[in-house]
Amino acid sequence: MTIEEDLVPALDPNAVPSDPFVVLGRVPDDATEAQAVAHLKEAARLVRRRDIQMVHAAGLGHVGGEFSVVDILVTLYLQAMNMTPDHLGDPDRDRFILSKGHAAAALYTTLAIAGFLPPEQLFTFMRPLSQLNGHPARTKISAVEASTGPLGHGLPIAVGTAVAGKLDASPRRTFVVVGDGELQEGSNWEALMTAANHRLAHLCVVVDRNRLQQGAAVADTNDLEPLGDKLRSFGMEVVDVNGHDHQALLAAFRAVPAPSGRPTAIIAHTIKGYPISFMSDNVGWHHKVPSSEQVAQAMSELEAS
Amino acid sequence: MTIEEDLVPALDPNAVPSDPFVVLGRVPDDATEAQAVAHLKEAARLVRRRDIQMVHAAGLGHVGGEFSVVDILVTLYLQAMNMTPDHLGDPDRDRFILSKGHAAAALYTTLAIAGFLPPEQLFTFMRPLSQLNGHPARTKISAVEASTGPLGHGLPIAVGTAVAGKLDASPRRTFVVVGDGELQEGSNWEALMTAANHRLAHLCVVVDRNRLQQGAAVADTNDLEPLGDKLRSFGMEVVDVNGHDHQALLAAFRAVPAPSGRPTAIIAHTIKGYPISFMSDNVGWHHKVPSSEQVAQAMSELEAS
Amino acid sequence: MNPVLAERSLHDCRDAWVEELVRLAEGDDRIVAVVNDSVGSSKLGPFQQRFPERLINVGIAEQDMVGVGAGLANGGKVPFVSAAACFLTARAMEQIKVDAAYSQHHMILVGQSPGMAYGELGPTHHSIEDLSWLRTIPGLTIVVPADPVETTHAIRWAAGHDGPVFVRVSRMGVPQVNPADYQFQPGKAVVLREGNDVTLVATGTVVARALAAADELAGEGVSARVLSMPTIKPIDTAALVSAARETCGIVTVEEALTTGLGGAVAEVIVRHHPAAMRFVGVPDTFAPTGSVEWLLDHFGINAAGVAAAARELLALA
Amino acid sequence: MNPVLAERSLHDCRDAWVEELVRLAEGDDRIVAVVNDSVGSSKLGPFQQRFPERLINVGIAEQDMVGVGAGLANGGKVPFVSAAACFLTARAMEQIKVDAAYSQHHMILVGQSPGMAYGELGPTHHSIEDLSWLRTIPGLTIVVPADPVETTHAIRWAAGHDGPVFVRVSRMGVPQVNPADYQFQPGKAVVLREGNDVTLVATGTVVARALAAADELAGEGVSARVLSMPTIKPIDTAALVSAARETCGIVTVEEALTTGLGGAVAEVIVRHHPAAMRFVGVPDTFAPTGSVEWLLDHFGINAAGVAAAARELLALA
Ligand SMILES: Cc1ncc(C[n+]2csc(CCOP(=O)(O)OP(=O)(O)O)c2C)c(N)n1
Ligand SMILES: Cc1ncc(C[n+]2csc(CCOP(=O)(O)OP(=O)(O)O)c2C)c(N)n1
Ligand SMILES: [Mg+2]
Ligand SMILES: [Mg+2]
Repeated sequence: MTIEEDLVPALDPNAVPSDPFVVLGRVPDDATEAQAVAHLKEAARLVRRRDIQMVHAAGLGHVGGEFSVVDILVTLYLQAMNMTPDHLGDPDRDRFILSKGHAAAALYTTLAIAGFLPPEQLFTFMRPLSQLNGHPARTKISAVEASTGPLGHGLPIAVGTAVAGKLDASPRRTFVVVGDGELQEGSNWEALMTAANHRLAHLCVVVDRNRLQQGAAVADTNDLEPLGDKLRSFGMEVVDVNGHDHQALLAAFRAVPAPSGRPTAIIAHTIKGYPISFMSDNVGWHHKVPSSEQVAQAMSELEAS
Repeated sequence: MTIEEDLVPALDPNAVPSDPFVVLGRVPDDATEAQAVAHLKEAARLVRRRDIQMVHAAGLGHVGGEFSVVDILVTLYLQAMNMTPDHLGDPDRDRFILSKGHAAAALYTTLAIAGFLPPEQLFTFMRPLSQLNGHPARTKISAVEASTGPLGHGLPIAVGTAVAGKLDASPRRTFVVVGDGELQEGSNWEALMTAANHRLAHLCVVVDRNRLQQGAAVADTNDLEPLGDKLRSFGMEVVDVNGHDHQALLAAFRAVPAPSGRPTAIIAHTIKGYPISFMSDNVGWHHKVPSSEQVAQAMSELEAS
Repeated sequence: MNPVLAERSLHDCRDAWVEELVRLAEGDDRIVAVVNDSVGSSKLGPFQQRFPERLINVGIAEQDMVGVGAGLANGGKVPFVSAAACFLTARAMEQIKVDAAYSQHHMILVGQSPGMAYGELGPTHHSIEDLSWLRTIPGLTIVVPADPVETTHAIRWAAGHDGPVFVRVSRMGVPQVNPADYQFQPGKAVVLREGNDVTLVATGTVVARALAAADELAGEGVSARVLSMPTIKPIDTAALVSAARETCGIVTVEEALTTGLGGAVAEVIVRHHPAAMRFVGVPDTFAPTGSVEWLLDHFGINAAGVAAAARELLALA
Repeated sequence: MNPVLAERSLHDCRDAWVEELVRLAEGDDRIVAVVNDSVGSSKLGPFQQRFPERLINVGIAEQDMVGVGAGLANGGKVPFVSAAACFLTARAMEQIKVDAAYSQHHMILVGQSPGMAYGELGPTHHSIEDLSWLRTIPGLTIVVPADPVETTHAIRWAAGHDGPVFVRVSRMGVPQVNPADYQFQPGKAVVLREGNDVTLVATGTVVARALAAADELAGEGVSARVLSMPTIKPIDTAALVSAARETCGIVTVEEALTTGLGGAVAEVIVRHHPAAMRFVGVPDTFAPTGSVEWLLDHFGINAAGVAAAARELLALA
């Protein structure tokens, strides 16, 4: 196999409106809880700004599911996870897998703001020969643990990573984010059963519970409720949080591993397209591409937020 | 594709010890409950006798899982199901799918005793060009609804059959038997979710809960407990019965469709290898082939039973 | 210049697919559609509005989707199981082998936007393996329409064929390459252009590119025969053997790994009439990121690439 | 008579596989095994006894099994994912494409008892499609050992190869066909017998049958070259082109649909040196019921069938 993806993509700084993009980096270790939350809030704002511009420029993307997961991503990468750009080789560092790979733009942007990816590379998003295609690939980005895109792959892989960690008695934790519609895939339930029976306390499954999938509401497609009962009956420690509340997310992530020894499932209640007025909770925005006017309005709403 | 299986297999009446095999047929409509149970008990005895002889003659088979499911099969085919050899074409007749297709010998023998298959054909079990290979095929036997063998296929197919029945407002019921180890396959959970959300009240999933799979106990491989909670959280009406008690099975099958409108899941508590002393609850007998001496002992134990 | 190519407007064959499906469903209430949250990507909106209860959406669950399709067939329905080709084939391969092919159910599997139609989304969303994977499965018919007319005919034929069929339908814009009075013949190649120097055998979305190559070659005095292959399995052995006998060699052209149509043709040729071949398609690699048009050009799956391959064969002769 | 065939005792290559796995695991604690309730069918008992905690049994869940394997690789382990070939390949095809091949993880997929090893159990348990399916996936190496010696070497090589590998290991008894001092060379054909009239290219369990055919042909004064193909992907183009150039044609021999090795060889031949071929293997059909030996003879995958195919090629020359 020739790895054509190794070719250096042609960068075009004018591809997207150049926007102040600060590599914020992690929340300082000495930050107070309030400072940490402020840091994460600012990061989320910058990530959403860049994300929507990238999607607009590429003419492709999944803004709805990206905006619903942004707060989870920045909380993990800038604070909750023990993972830094200069220690990627450390076997005991935490691991993250975005199983809902279609939200790649949010992941790429979060990796950039956290210092795992050169910001210039964001301009290549979905361009010919770019390392940043529509779904994250581990062969293209060093900080990406697993190539995702087909739903239902990330959780089994996360279970394998967690089993390896347990075999090595490593303190590392593995976080994986799945979509709610994604949970219709049986491969996830196979993996949850395995995780619980192997008592993978260091595994944390985050469900981006935005109640919408590609074409309709999850409830109108193949309902998951009672989701908490399903996850509990499969042996998970279940926690419900507001997926846009950085403080609540921090607390939930800190609680992993759970004293019970069970793997944790965090049902993160989110809003698809959050916080943009015309996108919020609107299934139409699963993979709709915003017009210049819509980008402008979203930008101003993000300032206000 | 050439359908070589259409060639008539060479029958050899001496292949297995010729054993009194009566085509008992259905429980008479005017039979009392006691007479019905006696009829089913006798049928189960004859099926087990023939089954173990077929496996011995073929040198292949899954006696353990066959003996655990026999009572379920005869109760369905000889009494519970509205399905007779002369009305196979009736769209409103009940349907049955053996998802744990490795118990094929038990199905073939039950089909023969119920009049769906010429008893002579049983002699061809697993022989070259036989229509009776190790797993049931719908292209080879008219009474078989679905080709099974790979675990996790039967339930989704049963859901499709039930959806078709619902679209046609047909009174027909669809019964599907799955193994407990088989429930580790995610495809089953996809199908259960679909069944519950489509309110397929006429679907009945029977779990042959013999607590063993191929290589070990289910609990020691990838535990299913709490199974009842799992099934309930996936929207099923759950019933526990003794899978060797014909009367209890009859009552459970009669209760389908459930008033709740939910699909029914019957957890049939069985014993793998039942009722043979040296096979019962012994994982070694998943696909072990009995010696002549073991066949003889099993036969005498079946007489005593 | 091939007359049909004079009409240059491009078509999304999914429009023809859903139009024909609705038309068939009007007259046959056995017809149902089964999807995996793929109503939009399958353009099934019109069908869903017209027959809401006959659109079974199992959610994101491809194994269940194909199994449910087989069960609907068992229940007397004629299911069209429609999903992105990459997930339908890779995720439900055993259900396609066992529940559809081995069980010989009358069910139609519609692989949407295959090949590199989802170019920018990356290799996970490319379905360049599907033809190679499915053509090896016994008892499965594989139809790959080249334009809207052929799509309409293929869907109509499949609805009436008592056996499992896989139809490949793409969102990629294609010109009409077949005449308006086109009649689909299963298992038969379509001679889009006569020629005796070299043969171009193409299928699906890139048949138009093969025709363009023939135009280019004609300008050089080379007469290229162009065979369109709407049926990949069973393949038209007679047409291929004649091509091998009557021309200097065969160039296959496909929006797929060359183990698909290329391999299928090679397997016929070496047994019946050895001849030189060139494969135009995706080589043994996962495609990089890019639009489908960019990727087709990147891999030389275009007039220039096909013509160059043909010249290689002519040089050998 | 090929000397190595003098030793007629038959071997179950699973014994060599597990013996080598345990040996490797003794010296490398990164090595783990992942199974789907397939400890017995993979003959992994000895490994389980020696390294209970390094045997991860996910139960009957193939998608999970391959995904967990990829995760273990991500976690620094070297996973050997072992399951019946029919379920491993058909049920986890997308995980093999994406989690193993596209992700280029160092993981070894061991397809147990492929082909028709489970003959009497029926087509659902036959894995005659696996070579055709997997050889089209970019970035995946496919190794099909012919005997215990080659199995040992293939497992050892795969353990050290930083990329995804599929190894086909069968329960079907085979004689040793390679010399005791055999050295496995990835991507290279093994010349088991020199010859210049016709070439027999065989792989895996049926290499011995190709050698027997060569003996039969020798009796008729025909010198048949016998190439064993332990690596199906990447295929040894040079060896095949020489065979096409130096002999009258090529007969492929495999316990699989002929779109497997047959197709792979045909795709090389038509592009590099067109020559006549015959495919010995399973034709385009699901196999009937029968033991593997009965089925191999039923399809003419034996000395007589291979020799007959070779005579056809000689007659054309
Ligand atoms: C196996 C598979 N089937 C179908 C798709 C197409 N698809 C992409 S996103 C999506 C909807 C996902 O919904 P959800 O998991 O809720 O994600 P979110 O709402 O967070 O975007 C679908 C069906 C896919 N990527 N993978
Ligand atoms: C997809 C698939 N994986 C593996 C197998 C091999 N296999 C055959 S039977 C069996 C054990 C089944 O256990 P269970 O479902 O409990 O059946 P029972 O105990 O009733 O025999 C396994 C793993 C299979 N048939 N299909
Ligand atoms: Mg969602
Ligand atoms: Mg069991």
